[in-house]
Amino acid sequence: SKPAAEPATEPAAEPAAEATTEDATAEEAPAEDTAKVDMVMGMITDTGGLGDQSFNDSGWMGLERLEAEYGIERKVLESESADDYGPNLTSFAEAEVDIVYGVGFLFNESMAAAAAQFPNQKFAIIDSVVEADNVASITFAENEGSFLVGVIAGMTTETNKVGFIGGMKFPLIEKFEYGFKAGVKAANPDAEVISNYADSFEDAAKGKEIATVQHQQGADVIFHAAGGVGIGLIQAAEEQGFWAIGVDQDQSHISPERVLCSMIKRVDEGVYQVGQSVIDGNFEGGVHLFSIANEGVGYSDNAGNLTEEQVAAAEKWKAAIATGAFVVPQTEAEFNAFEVPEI
Amino acid sequence: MLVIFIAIIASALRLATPLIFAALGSVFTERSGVVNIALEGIMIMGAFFAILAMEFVSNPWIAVLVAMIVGAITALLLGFLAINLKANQVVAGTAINILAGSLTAFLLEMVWHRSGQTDTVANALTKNPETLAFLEKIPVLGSLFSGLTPFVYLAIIFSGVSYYVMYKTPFGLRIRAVGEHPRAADTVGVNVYRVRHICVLISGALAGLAGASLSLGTVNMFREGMVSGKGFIAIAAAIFGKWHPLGAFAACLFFGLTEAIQIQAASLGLGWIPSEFLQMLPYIATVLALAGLVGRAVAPAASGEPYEKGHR
Amino acid sequence: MKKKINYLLENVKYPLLAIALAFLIGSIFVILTDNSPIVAYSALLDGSLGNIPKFGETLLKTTPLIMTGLAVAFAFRSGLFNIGGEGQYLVGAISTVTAAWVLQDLPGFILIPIILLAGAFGGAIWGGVPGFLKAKLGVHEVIVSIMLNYIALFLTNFLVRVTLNPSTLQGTEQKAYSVMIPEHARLLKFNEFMPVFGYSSLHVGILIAIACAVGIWFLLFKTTIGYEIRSVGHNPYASEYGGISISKNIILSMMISGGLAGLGGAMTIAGLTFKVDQSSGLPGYGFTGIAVALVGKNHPLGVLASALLFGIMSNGSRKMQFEGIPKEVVGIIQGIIIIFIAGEAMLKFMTTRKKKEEKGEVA
Amino acid sequence: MANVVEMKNITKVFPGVVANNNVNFALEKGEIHVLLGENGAGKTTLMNQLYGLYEPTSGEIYINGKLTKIKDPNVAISMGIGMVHQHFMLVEPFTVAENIVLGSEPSRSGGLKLDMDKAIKDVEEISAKYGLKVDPNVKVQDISVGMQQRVEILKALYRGADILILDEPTAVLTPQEIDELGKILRNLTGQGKSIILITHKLKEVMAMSDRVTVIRRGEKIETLKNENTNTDELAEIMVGRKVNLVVEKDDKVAGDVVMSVKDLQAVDNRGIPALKGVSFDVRAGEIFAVAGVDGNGQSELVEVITGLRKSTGGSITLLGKDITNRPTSDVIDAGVSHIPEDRHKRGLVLQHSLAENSVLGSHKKAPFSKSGVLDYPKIHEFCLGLIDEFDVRTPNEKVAAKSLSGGNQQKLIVARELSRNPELLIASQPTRGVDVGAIEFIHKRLVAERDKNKAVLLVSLELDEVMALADRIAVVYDGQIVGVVNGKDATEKELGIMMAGGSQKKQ
Ligand SMILES: Nc1ncnc2c1ncn2[C@@H]1O[C@H](COP(=O)(O)OP(=O)(O)OP(=O)(O)O)[C@@H](O)[C@H]1O
Ligand SMILES: Nc1ncnc2c1ncn2[C@@H]1O[C@H](COP(=O)(O)OP(=O)(O)OP(=O)(O)O)[C@@H](O)[C@H]1O
Ligand SMILES: [Mg+2]
Ligand SMILES: [Mg+2]
Repeated sequence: SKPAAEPATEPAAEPAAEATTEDATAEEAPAEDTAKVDMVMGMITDTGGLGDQSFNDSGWMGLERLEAEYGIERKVLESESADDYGPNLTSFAEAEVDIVYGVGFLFNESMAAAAAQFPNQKFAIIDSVVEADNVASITFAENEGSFLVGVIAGMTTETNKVGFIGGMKFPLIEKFEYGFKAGVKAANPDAEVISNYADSFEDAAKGKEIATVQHQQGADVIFHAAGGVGIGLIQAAEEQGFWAIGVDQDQSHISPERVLCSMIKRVDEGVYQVGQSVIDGNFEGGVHLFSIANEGVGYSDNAGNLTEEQVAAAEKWKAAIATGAFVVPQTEAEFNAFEVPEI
Repeated sequence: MLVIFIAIIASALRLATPLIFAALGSVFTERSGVVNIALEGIMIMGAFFAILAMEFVSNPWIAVLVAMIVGAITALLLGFLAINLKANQVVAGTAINILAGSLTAFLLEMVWHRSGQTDTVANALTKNPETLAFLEKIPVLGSLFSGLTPFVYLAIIFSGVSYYVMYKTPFGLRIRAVGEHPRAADTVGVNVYRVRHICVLISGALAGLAGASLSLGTVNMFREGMVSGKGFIAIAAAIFGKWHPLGAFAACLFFGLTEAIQIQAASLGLGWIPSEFLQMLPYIATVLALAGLVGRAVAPAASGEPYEKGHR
Repeated sequence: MKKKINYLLENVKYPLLAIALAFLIGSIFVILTDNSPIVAYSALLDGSLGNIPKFGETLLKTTPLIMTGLAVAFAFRSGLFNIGGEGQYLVGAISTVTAAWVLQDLPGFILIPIILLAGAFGGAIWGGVPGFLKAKLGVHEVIVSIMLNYIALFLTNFLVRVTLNPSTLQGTEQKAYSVMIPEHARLLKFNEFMPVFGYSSLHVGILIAIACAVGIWFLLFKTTIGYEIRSVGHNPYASEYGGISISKNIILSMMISGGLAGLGGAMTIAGLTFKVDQSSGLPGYGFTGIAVALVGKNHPLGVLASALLFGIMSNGSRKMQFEGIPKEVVGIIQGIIIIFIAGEAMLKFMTTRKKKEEKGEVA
Repeated sequence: MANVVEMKNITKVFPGVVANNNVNFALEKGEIHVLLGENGAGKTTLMNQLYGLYEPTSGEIYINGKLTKIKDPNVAISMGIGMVHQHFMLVEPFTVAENIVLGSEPSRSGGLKLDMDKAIKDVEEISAKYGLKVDPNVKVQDISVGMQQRVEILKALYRGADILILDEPTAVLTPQEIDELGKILRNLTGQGKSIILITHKLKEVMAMSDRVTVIRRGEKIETLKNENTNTDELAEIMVGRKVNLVVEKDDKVAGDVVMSVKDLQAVDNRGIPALKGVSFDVRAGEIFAVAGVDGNGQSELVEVITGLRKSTGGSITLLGKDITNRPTSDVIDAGVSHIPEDRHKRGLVLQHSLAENSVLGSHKKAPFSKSGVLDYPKIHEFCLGLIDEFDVRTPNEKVAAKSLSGGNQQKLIVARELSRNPELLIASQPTRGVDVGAIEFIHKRLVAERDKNKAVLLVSLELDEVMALADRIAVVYDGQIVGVVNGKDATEKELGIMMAGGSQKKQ
């Protein structure tokens, strides 16, 4: 049967390069060895649904790990429209599952309402902050991960032009954009970033068209934060011979020759950790920030396309960010004010 | 500037291609008196089955053929409902749209065990065919051809062929007669049902081809939501082109062009316009063009009306 | 009275048969997913009608479908195909948020009707444009309404991102959705006065929707406006001859149609979401409204029943997903139901032939 | 003589109606055979079965002595049968040639290329051969009804028809065109064709045919040789009672001017001037007729008066009030009633009930509605009254107008328009295609209006009707009135000359 039994995606979207030890155990741990935890965890996707190659899939993978390791039961509700979010939350809450994940910042207001309505229900939200004791807010420093791939892009480009394709002009996506731009600037002050928004997370054909145009305008490395639209980018890269940078998970399996590297955002890790805290009985509300410092975001290169020099540079910046040596911009204003620090 | 211009043209042609096939399909059915609102659904079917076929065959052209056949079969259902059962054509089409979206998602799940998208397939039809590689050597224009896919050429050819069929053959005369005045056609021995069925089948095959041109012709895979309204835009294009094959072709090109311009906005110095307004551009331009230039579009008189033998 | 009941039976017999057949065929797909149809369908029923809160959620889902279904049905009655419900719904929604922000200082009992009217008005304008272009220039309403759907989508996105963004109006950080409408502008929820509705978010919008259906029925079949609109729909030439203005009625009917869809958007905002999100796609209610209208035979009261059917399937599919049955199965069943209802002739044919055969056996 | 067609014991049942009941009918080679009968008698149905449009419920059809199952028009065509339908079966946006060849198109390259040149040549040839003048290159929507008729006949001849069925071919023709058609038909029988003609016009029956078969209520009553009968007898057999074919009308002095039309100008649908300065007065207590060949501006004249078309110059005054270019609703309110020439296009909303149709145009007025709400009980009551008074044959007032026969639909329209008690009644082709019984009735009502001192503007293509009813007759030609004559003094010959644009009579 569908999601309940099968993995939502092939394990192709492998864990990031800097795989954590849990990952290793996840694959080994045979279910029968573990004492089965009698818990049900529910996840609600946004309208993108499962198969979005982005946070919905990634979140579902987090639950998959919990299922494999602890034998919990996972359930999913895919939202047909934005006004399903609230009712989907309440129907899970009413079913008294052990925790309800809302994947996406658009759950923000409806989750605040649901959390108030069901004070004893545990909730978690991805990519947004809901201030309530029974809600764990799982957020990511996308700007930091994007900064690193920006550095790599800046070093890779030979035309001094790189591209960025965003899904929609959400503040969240702008975090990718400006983090990336800052990284490019840090590595290559002469490089220009061409930026387009597809106004879609689905229209792969449009993604390909935009990528083609950016490439014609001279861009030879293009990064995307646009879900399915990015598939079009990778196709274009493969056909026309330039570099694409993947997002969220390692996307090199789509085109090992043409995906330079991927910016990693470990939604699965966030979901996993919060789920684990529920199992262990130490669930806590509040903000759970996943950043470079705790390996929640980063970059990966499963296909091995990066040069040592590039890896070295990226690692240098990564260390600096992890120690808080400087703050990566996440909005246009912050980017405009951004001075590349001496590291 | 010339480079940008050529890039925009190439872009427009690529973006217009799926629309052209589907719009031609719409022209055929509407001309014969059947409203095919199911183009969207049939495109989804075509896009999906083209990729599914690639699981079994290696020749992409066979996959294209499969898409066309699946499109035609889906259309057959519409034809059966609309022509034989005299069902409301819009209802039947809407049903097919709902069904196609769910059915492909369901099959995707069954075959690839995941939702969202299929695997990518090898040797798709996303590049300028090698037999036409010489075109790329033409100075200046060469870059235009290098960006075209076989589907683009097909779309142009099919537009011409459709025009010929519709206006230069006995069958075309019959199609138009059946759409205008089915009883008149019936009384001179034209089989109204058969003509309509054939046209619906043609439109299904064309919409299937439109779907294949999206999946096999752009991203080598099927994604849910990849058709996202293109079937409806194609219907609009057919109306815009006044149900004339070449008119529909031009209308699709117009849509493609406005979208291409929107993508190129930055290099055209339009980057300061908020992206949403650039997104609106194709649609606003269409409304203005309709209101200002094109005006009255008189539909084939019997379009949408089931024909019943032995009734008046 | 008996005649009326017979008439009603005659009209619901085939839809019910269609539903039954569709579920039968749908079970093939359920079985393909290694699930039991009995489990699946009891989940569907339990999830949508199992208790009062669940029924409340079903009615919640039904509310906008009634509105867009009415919109399509109403336009059909005047010979127009309003495929623009999507855009009208969106414009209704954004107008409601705008009005609620601008007029937020008004007390609730004035503000609520005003923002709903603003939504209806916005939808009416959005429906009126294709009506106007059709009436005055003969431009096909279908193409204009399709274009306006997308224009509405992008316009809404722009307004949400820039003009109505909390960052612009309230000085917060940039958000991907508009400002929330104030508490006192929100529709009353059922659970606030009828605790049996429990966790359900059902709001009084459903009552407004039902009232709209009855109102539209009255308007269409009992008033001169309805008489004129139906006349124009059936025979514009005869209407013109009878002193009825074709263009006035085309515009009026598209405006009423758009207003209904717009009010649907308004009620979703005022009763459920309280804000509009930036969105990459159309909301879908307008298109579903086409199916709702046609399954309801373009009759306002038929629309009520058919919207409820769609609401049951949509809400029940949640529980089906819990049971591990993909939501696509519900879509497939929906499609098949509509196919059977569209092909009513086939069912009639099948049943009458059966009767004949039965008679033959007796003879 | 040999029978080319023999229909034996034909029965055709539609749900609830026996349209033909055991009908026997035979057509001899080279004859013109008229089928006569009231509206709904079953004539068209009988012929549709011969042409393969309907299948008989029971009965047999022999063509040239051979039992034939005509399951669709293709079979009929291949058997040499051609049919000109009561309602023309022409594709309006197509050219004449395209219409004629449709279904049997000449082609090249194995059917892949439509050979339009050959089609045009073929059409010119047969057109010359049978003396049916048409222009193959113009669109059907742009030609006169008379030419459309010829196109229909050519369609049949192009397919090699030897047996021609013409269903009410004269209903829309002028006297001259009817004469011409008579000659064409004789010419055709001279060339070996056999013809079945359906008509309601008894004079034509006598003038044009060899034999007559009368059908009443789906049953064949009698087949008569022409020379052995007369119009009165035919009318009686047809209706089943004595019919008075002469309109009884007393002399009457006309009163004040009710409507005054001055220098009226208008263009037609194609933008070509159709009215080029028309002026006349209609007085109380008179029937003022506008006669003329179809397409000389009559339709436009009526449309402009009733607000359905904008005038481009001139004025219309009704009882001293200017109603030029006023919306139709104002014209109705000013006291104008209108029996339209095309009852299906203008007169009725066919899908609506008789009751709803009976208030079309007065639906906004008391007692039918109050503050925008319709009073259905009152409307039904009113409609029942009309049905009763005007003898509209219908099961009840709730059925859809489309389920009535043409004659009964016409009666309902007449009833509705008269019930408004208008100052001016415009009657446009009021008896087109209705049977003698209904004609008699409608004529009586028009005269009654005049006798009530109302003004009646009658527009008719039928000279008989015009001469029988009118007090004064205006003849239009090419958008102008070429002369006005007194009804009493008018002769068919004189009117005919004026209708052809000939010399004006004494002014
Ligand atoms: N398609 C049909 N379906 C049902 N009933 C029909 C149909 N066509 C004709 N009838 C019935 O058959 C009867 C005969 O109709 P028909 O058209 O043959 O009359 P007609 O003699 O040609 O009349 P008219 O002079 O008005 O043309 C009608 O009264 C009608 O009740
Ligand atoms: N589809 C139909 N179903 C039932 N009855 C029909 C149908 N079509 C025609 N009829 C019947 O056939 C009869 C003749 O119709 P027809 O249209 O020939 O009338 P008519 O007097 O010739 O009118 P017109 O002059 O407008 O042609 C009518 O009694 C009508 O009720
Ligand atoms: Mg007849
Ligand atoms: Mg008739």
